[in-house]
Amino acid sequence: MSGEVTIDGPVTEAGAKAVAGVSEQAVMERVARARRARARIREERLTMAHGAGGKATQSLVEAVFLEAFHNPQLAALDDAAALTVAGTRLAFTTDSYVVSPLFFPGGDIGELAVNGTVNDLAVAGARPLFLSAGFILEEGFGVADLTRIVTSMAAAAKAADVRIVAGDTKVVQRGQADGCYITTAGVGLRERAHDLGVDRARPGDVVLVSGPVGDHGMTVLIARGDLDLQVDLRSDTAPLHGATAALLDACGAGVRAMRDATRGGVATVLNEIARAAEVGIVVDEEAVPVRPGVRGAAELLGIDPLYVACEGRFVAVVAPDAADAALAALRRHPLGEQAAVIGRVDDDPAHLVLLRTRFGGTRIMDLLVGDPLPRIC
Amino acid sequence: MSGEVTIDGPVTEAGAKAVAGVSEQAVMERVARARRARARIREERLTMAHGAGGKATQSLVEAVFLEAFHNPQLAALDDAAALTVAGTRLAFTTDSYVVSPLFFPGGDIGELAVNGTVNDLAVAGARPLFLSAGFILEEGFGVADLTRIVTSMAAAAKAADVRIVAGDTKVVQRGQADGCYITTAGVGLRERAHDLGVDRARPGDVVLVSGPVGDHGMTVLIARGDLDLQVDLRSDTAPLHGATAALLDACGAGVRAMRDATRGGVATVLNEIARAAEVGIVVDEEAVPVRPGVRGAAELLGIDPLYVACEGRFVAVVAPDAADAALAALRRHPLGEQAAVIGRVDDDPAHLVLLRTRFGGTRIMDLLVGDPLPRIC
Amino acid sequence: MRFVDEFRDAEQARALAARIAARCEPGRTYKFMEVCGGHTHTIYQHGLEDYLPEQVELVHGPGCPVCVIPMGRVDDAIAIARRPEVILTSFGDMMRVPGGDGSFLDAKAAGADIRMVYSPLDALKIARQHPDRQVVFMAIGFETTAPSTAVTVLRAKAEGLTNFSVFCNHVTILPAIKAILDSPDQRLDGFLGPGHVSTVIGCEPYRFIAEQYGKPLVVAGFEPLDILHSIDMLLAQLAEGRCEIENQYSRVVPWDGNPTALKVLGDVLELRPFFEWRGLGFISHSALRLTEAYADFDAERRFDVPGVRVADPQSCQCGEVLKGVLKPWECKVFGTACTPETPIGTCMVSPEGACAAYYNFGRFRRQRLLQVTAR
Amino acid sequence: MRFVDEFRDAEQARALAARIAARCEPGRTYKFMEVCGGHTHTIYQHGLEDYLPEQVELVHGPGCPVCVIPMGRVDDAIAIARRPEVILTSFGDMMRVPGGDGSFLDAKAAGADIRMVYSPLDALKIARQHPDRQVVFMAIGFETTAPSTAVTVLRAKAEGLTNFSVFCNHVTILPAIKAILDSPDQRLDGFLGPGHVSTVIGCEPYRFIAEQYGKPLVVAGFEPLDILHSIDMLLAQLAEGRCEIENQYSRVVPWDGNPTALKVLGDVLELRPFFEWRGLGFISHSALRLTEAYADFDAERRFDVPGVRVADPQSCQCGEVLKGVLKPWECKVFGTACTPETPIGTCMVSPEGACAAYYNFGRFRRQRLLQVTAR
Amino acid sequence: MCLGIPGEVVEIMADRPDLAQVDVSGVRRAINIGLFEPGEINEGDWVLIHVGFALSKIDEAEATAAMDFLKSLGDAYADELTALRSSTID
Amino acid sequence: MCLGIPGEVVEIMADRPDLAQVDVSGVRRAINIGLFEPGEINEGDWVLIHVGFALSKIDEAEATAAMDFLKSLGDAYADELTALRSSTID
Ligand code: SF4
Ligand code: SF4
Ligand SMILES: [Mg+2]
Ligand SMILES: [Mg+2]
Ligand SMILES: [Mg+2]
Ligand SMILES: [Mg+2]
Ligand SMILES: [Mg+2]
Ligand SMILES: [Mg+2]
Ligand SMILES: [Mg+2]
Ligand SMILES: [Mg+2]
Ligand SMILES: [Mg+2]
Ligand SMILES: [Mg+2]
Repeated sequence: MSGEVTIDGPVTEAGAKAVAGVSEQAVMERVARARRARARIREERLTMAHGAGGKATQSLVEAVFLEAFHNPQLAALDDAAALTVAGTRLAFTTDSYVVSPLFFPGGDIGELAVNGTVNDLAVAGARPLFLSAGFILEEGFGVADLTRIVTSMAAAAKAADVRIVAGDTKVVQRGQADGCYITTAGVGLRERAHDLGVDRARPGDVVLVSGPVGDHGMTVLIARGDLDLQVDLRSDTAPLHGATAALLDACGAGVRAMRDATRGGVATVLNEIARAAEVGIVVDEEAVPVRPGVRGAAELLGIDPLYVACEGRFVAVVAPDAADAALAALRRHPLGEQAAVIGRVDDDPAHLVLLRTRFGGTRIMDLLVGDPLPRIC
Repeated sequence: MSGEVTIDGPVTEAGAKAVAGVSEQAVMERVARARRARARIREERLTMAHGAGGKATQSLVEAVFLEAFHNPQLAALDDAAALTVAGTRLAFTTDSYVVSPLFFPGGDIGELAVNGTVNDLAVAGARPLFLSAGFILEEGFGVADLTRIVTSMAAAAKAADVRIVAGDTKVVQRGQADGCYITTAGVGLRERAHDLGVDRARPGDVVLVSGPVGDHGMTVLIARGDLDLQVDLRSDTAPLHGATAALLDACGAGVRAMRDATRGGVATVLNEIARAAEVGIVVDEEAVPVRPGVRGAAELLGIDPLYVACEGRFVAVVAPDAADAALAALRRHPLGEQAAVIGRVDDDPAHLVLLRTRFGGTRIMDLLVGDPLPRIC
Repeated sequence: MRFVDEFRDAEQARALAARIAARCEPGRTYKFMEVCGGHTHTIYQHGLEDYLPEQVELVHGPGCPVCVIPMGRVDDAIAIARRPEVILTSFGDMMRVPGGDGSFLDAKAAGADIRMVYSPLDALKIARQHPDRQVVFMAIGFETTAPSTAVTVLRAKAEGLTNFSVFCNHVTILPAIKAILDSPDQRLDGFLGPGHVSTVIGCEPYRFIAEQYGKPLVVAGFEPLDILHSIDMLLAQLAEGRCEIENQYSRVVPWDGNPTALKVLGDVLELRPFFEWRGLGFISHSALRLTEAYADFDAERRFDVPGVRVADPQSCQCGEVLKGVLKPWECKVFGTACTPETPIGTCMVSPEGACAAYYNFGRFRRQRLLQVTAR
Repeated sequence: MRFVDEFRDAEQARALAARIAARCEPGRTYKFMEVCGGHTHTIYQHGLEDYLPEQVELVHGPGCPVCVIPMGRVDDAIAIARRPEVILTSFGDMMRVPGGDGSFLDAKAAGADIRMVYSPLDALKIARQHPDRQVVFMAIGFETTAPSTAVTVLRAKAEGLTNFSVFCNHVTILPAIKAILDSPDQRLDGFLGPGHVSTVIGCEPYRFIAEQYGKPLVVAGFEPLDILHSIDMLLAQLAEGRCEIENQYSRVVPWDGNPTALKVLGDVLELRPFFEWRGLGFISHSALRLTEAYADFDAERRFDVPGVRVADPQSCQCGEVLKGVLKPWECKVFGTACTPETPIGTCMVSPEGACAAYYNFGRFRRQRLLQVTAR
Repeated sequence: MCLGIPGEVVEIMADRPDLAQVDVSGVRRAINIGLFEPGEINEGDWVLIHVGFALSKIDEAEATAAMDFLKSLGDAYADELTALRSSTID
Repeated sequence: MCLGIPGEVVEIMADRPDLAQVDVSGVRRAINIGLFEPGEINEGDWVLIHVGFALSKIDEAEATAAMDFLKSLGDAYADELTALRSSTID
């Protein structure tokens, strides 16, 4: 396992000299500008990364969708669009659900499709009222499975006090879907006068999360079975309208913004806030609730739980003087018993999320690049 | 090619005797009752027929979706649900688009996804205002194609005077979609006081169609290329809100119902009306406008153009005294130049659509069973 | 459309109808079998019976290629299709035909690679596109369709394709007609002969029907006026005491058929000793298979075909319907348990099938319909 | 988590930081190379440099398996993956590594069947599930990972699998360290030795570093306290004038390594005469391939591997970074043209890569960050 | 049985004399004319198309004869009807 | 390089002695213990897991020694800090 060693590498001095005299600070400021630059999409073809919720998704949304559909409601990239129709303040949102497997501990795609859209309305400060559901079904999909999914949607709709009033069904050739995809859209009523928005975070504000993070994403990843992991975890899927209403009741206009921490997890939501509000956010890693099973699986797979999706947790930004009331209100709600203050908003470094690590160090917590893939290095 | 012939068939007398003494009329009344019976779904797995818009789709919708989601808005199975939120009369609808190929003469999936949902709002008598769009994209899908689709959606939204205010993007593994699926939902304002509904058709009412039928479906079928047919046809995809508004302006409450003749074509829409309103409809085959190219392809493939999808045509049922005004109003609109009265509503035979053939005969025009497949027999 | 619309004229239909009515002797009924499912389809599609007097009764014959396929052959085809290397190609007509354990559509939903084609040549194209797969063409049809299969096999051989084969279910019409004529419970006054089969085999082969069985036959076209005209010709023969083979469809059918097609067919295909027909049972020399020279393209030789035999469902009376002994509505399950969505018998599947045509296009409450539509 | 959380304690970190600061001689700077990308990752993930005085500089070494794969090998793997019969399996780490013409992720999007596995044994499972396909495992990694590949090959042979093979890219750490030590432009004061490689090879093989090159090396664990502790040990050696191989990570690393693993490795794999390292060029006896006895499982023998050689992009300075000559931010394209989303060099791809860690977790405006977070 | 549809031959393919382009109400498709001897089918002919093959060449004289016959019946019937109506009105 | 994570062996699989169930914070997985001689790894042992293999058996005595050493440093530092603070306050 040893032998003569020879080297045939490139000359190195030239490279080293090329940047001589440039300070680290100057370079890093240039890099920071590049970081903030408008996203571009360079690939010719979509990869899985474009759907993972991180930087590639952001590029896709900004470079393709916002570019074409430019209008203020969409550009806000809020969980739900704020509309006013004939004087009535509405919220309107949609999400497509393509989860695999379709059934997992703690839920299924049907429950997810209802709760996810209910939650996007709820975190927009609206009362969820009506949903639509478009089904794309694969030829050969089991009618019993479909019935189970639909029954689960009905139960979730009942629990969330919404009605599914419009629907559509398409069947595609075998091999052109993964069993069942569902797209729900939701209409809610913005009953309260004050507006929420991730661009409303202000330095000094306090950041809360409503419960332990990453349960859903880790449950689903493990339920796929490829990793051969067994763990006693359940998806956190739940309708958040009750918890968000409780928070709004307690703090009123003290609530600046809420966002459910779905694809991309809490870290992604925080980055979205930092970008939209042009603020910095400092998060205390130790304060973020993570269940041991999620932590264990995350360590094994080399994944950071802060990037793992939840389907029944949200991040809230509240004014400094509302922080105590907010935490108390959340903790009184069954879905917020483990709510925690996890950080605060700062004016600098704008656009960035910093993590104060459990170890006492500091690092950037950026948007994810690509999927959170299990890794071995 | 000839030889001794022997027979080894079952005995036939027993069968023949089994029904002796039962009249054709008695049997056919039993059959008519069975026809009207609530749909059941017997298959264990979905087949393409469940997505084709005919009887299997109807069974699926009734046995699975209505069963689970029962509520009056959905049960109406209208093109759009009629909602009232804080006193504002809204319409809400959704459709999923899985057309193949994605680009075809006269349009693409993006234009379709906007127009289709705009049309469901328009035929519900509403002014289309806002759309959401959920994209399910296949890994490997070309960014240039996506951009083309999205640009086309933006143009269609502009033409229909609606805004796309909410969206979502998912990427699924290669081989789990057919490039691009889009689900749009739409919110419209029901500005007029009078309600429309396919259950409002009354004996004596007149049935109109807004233009030549089957262009879209035939164009897409041929564009797939499997049939090696060349024909100068274009999809009829168009936003119908202008034409429906013109009709409503001209006839007011004289308009009983409108429905866009999409999947399943005009024949399916007429059957839906007959079922919902418990009326009979008699259609004059000769009066239905069909372009020669559609007719030729239909004859070649053994398909009836009345079952072929349109994406820019609608059927309207109007009160007898509004018929002339309705036809005139439609013909004045660019999308209704070839509008025609094609039939009338009768009280009997309830639930059925009868076709007075070009040849002068009469037959039932039932819901389609399965896909309209090209056939050789 | 030329050669189509001219034969769908309502005014001329009324004239023919009057002539037909005039020809009917009072108190006598006339029972004609339309051998061909295509005729059945035309009759219902155009509502042709509205033009016929009650005295003239049309009964449906065995000439629907889909309707006569026994369930076991469907199961055999599905067994072939389930092999991972196989792409089974089939006309759209076959997709919903029930075998003992579901249809092609069900098998496709369960994972078998089954594709629709419009022409057997399309199956060949698929074979060229997928050299790593075995492409099997489910051949069905009477003498009309068999020559196309034969040409396709010749082409496959010429191209040296090793991944194409035919699961041959071609049947011949004459033994089926003979079987019906031999059936003791049948009283027919004449036949509407199969127009498109006759383009290939011509009119001579029907002579035995007139000469041995004493029944007139008129080779009939497929437009509604063709059929009325043919009925008029049959009635004329009966009125005049003639019993002949006549050709109403002479614009398309040469008296001697298509000699090139017959030659190709004879080169590539040969009669089987026996073949099972749905409802009719085994009929000798009634179907075709590939000859020894083309054995390489015979799916039955290439694959281990189970040779499934499935008894028709107890309730199924397709046999009686195919022989014209029962009208569709006389079958106990017609329109209730057996519908186009949930066919028990094959006659309910193809739009050419007697039961499906009857159910879909309806003849029931015929007087009532006339009343309604005449308002 | 046991054996993890104990080594992430902030209070003990402060104590170690104080000790480290106290050990530094005023006016002297210390430059230590963490050989291992895992160390780099820990350093940034935990913000460990916040605990280090300015005098102590850590430079990143070549020990990131992903970072050292030359672009040509990625292209070769993609060429194999593009074969229709092949399923290429790979650790998630490799998916975004750019070859000359895109990454595995791009190739997958373009239709190649590339699947992620967590263990080489998962690739074997896929091979069992798909007997009709060829399953190739893209093996990467140092001596830590190579024994797992070896066991997997042994198992494939025992099971008689004929559709499994390994595209072997395993490399060995010692030649790379030697290459760096031989590099004329490098001035290092010591090494943090690769903890997990050492579980296999033990600590003895590093002796030449101390004895021939006069540099101390401490085999270091991967928790942040392990690294601070190891730095403290290196500083102690320097202060005391010692130059030794020490083992900070003794809870995991036996001094003599894992003899069973070494045996398996020696049975199945052998040194290649030469192998190209990204940025470092060809290094002799620095990589492994399957021995003759396991030639049947060698993808390079089973398939016609193009053996692509791709020059690193002009702008790429990964070589300098891997040798510790340049800090990531000193590369001209760092953070602008080269980012984790659009990596030019491999150091930007793996979260272990020096550039990616630097970019993702940031060290910039370090004082400012400390200020902000201390508020 | 056996859907057959008339189409006009608009082109015999030069490179593949067993193929012809046919036109059905403006819809075109290449069909196989291998069930005829070379030269038997020509541009301008009408053929009956079945599963992508020309099965029969339509005999225009026979078609005209049939149409004339049917038309004569129709005309006779129309005259009769007119006569009947006038007689009723009278 | 080479993500390694400690887990506790909770079961050696009876039918596959080269496999063991390990537990990492409540997460279980079967891992391969073929890089050890039979009998070397036993229930209750902690191992370092890498790509589904046990790579090393964790030496608990060494771990305790390391932790004790670190803790002693921490304690000493804490004492020092306390002393420092009191001195400042004074
Ligand atoms: S109703 Fe059904 S079972 Fe009865 S004869 Fe017709 S097809 Fe056969
Ligand atoms: S910035 Fe990119 S190109 Fe430059 S050294 Fe780092 S990885 Fe290589
Ligand atoms: Mg959201
Ligand atoms: Mg949403
Ligand atoms: Mg899925
Ligand atoms: Mg959402
Ligand atoms: Mg719909
Ligand atoms: Mg509609
Ligand atoms: Mg709709
Ligand atoms: Mg498609
Ligand atoms: Mg619609
Ligand atoms: Mg979304």
